[in-house]
Amino acid sequence: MSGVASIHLVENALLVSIQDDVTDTEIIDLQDALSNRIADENVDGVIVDISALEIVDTFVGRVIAQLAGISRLLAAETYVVGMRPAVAVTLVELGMYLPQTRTALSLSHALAQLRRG
Amino acid sequence: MSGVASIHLVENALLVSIQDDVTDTEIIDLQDALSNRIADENVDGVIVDISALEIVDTFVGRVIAQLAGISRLLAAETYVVGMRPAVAVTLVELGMYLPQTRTALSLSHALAQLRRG
Amino acid sequence: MAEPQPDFLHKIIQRIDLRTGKDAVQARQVVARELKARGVSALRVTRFATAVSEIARNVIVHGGGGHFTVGLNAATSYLDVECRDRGRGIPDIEQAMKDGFTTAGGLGRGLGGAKRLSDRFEIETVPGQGTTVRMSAKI
Amino acid sequence: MAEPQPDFLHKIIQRIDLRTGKDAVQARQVVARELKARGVSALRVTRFATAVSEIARNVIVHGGGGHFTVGLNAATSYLDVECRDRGRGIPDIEQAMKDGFTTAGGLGRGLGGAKRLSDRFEIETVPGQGTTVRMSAKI
Ligand SMILES: Nc1ncnc2c1ncn2[C@@H]1O[C@H](COP(=O)(O)OP(=O)(O)O)[C@@H](O)[C@H]1O
Ligand SMILES: Nc1ncnc2c1ncn2[C@@H]1O[C@H](COP(=O)(O)OP(=O)(O)O)[C@@H](O)[C@H]1O
Repeated sequence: MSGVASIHLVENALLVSIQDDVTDTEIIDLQDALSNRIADENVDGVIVDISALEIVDTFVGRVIAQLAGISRLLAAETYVVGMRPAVAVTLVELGMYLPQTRTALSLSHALAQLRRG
Repeated sequence: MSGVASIHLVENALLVSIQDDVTDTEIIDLQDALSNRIADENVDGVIVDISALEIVDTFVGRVIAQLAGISRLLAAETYVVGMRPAVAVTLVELGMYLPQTRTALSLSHALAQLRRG
Repeated sequence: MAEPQPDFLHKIIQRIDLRTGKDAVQARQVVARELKARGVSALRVTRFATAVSEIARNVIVHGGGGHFTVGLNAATSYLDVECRDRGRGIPDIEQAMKDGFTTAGGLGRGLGGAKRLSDRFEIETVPGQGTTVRMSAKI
Repeated sequence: MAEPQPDFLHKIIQRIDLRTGKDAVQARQVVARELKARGVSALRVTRFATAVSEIARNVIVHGGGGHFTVGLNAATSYLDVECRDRGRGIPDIEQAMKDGFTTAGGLGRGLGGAKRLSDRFEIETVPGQGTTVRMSAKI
């Protein structure tokens, strides 16, 4: 998973930063690591930072949806932060509305929303 | 985008007025402009004013749904205001319920709801 | 499908070439104007103008452009609209009429919706040769 | 489907073998770089780079690997991309283009989405022999 995605504990949430060149095999490692840490560290939220992503195609969109699905099953809320405007427009054109996720402008917005509960 | 849609900042929201003769090519420019302004101006809401629209067919309905989808991915809530009663009836007949949007009777109602958060 | 309506487009009001989105807007605006001028209610005007907009857009998007004609059906007091193209036609009409069927990433609610929003609706299509929709609103 | 574009890939900029996910990433990064260098807006760059990513991933996932070529269409100011494989091909193109159709547990939004996100898009496929997608963005 080296360099592809890092997972950090921030307040009561896990911050996952996805790198621009994430691949299929690395995603499986990431899902594995994330699910274990949600369970171990008993967090309320997962914040997926995609500010490094120049594009989100249906493959990466599906990865984000799956991370959100895993988090929800483990009782954590998922926020996506750092989405570029052009990425949002393109995702919608692809028909991917990411209904399982909540979005926030930045990490601090997401943390504030998590604190409010 | 000249004359097709104007975007104005009103309190903490962007007001988008859609003109009756909007076309496909103009829509991409509108999506582009709106997505950038949501991100730049850090607004909580997008208010889509459709009072100029005599009809909403499935093309324009899809445009509204996509604007709402983009806004949500960029962490803003979408309100549709100014929908004519006959348009509402016709949309339902077309099977378009616009689930991604909230509707408000007027701009001031939408702003009040946004203030409440 | 095509029950011939003898008095269809008995008296022609206007023709418009359908090439761009703006033409489709003009077509449905003419229809709305003619219905309003005859005292048709706002809801009925909106319903039929929406139906015409769907079909006119299909001519442009799927049919490669075509022609719109609006006129009166004197005998039966209908406003008649014909939209005609020489595009690729629709191989399976029943499938295409179904809500949700689209070959172009659209919503696929246009054809079925237009039929529900019209008082009369018929479609004639020959694969490879084109599509003609005839639709009417009571006045 | 395949309207031959005479000036397609008139001047070749770069070729990349598509074997792993990293190659697909490199391909779309090259496309983004070339479009940006020509002053194309962030939204248009993102749209086309996303389309290229979808198609390049399909070559790898469904086509068993293949080749990517990017170049200029001097006559018409398009940036052209070709993705080609010698895989199993696509038996029913119309079905495969539909949003939601997948044979591999994917989302099935790649082909239709890539077409919508490109200014030009054509696909040529022979079952058992392979698939070639040619796509372009206005510059
Ligand atoms: N004039 C036409 N010529 C060729 N095909 C057409 C025409 N009108 C409709 N179609 C076909 O019927 C399908 C369904 O049309 P419609 O219900 O209006 O949905 P949409 O336009 O959103 O795809 C279209 O995707 C297209 O394949
Ligand atoms: N290069 C290719 N070679 C063979 N089959 C392909 C190729 N590209 C796409 N396909 C087929 O078309 C289907 C739809 O592709 P797409 O819309 O990109 O969705 P996904 O890749 O998510 O399945 C694939 O599931 C596959 O069956």
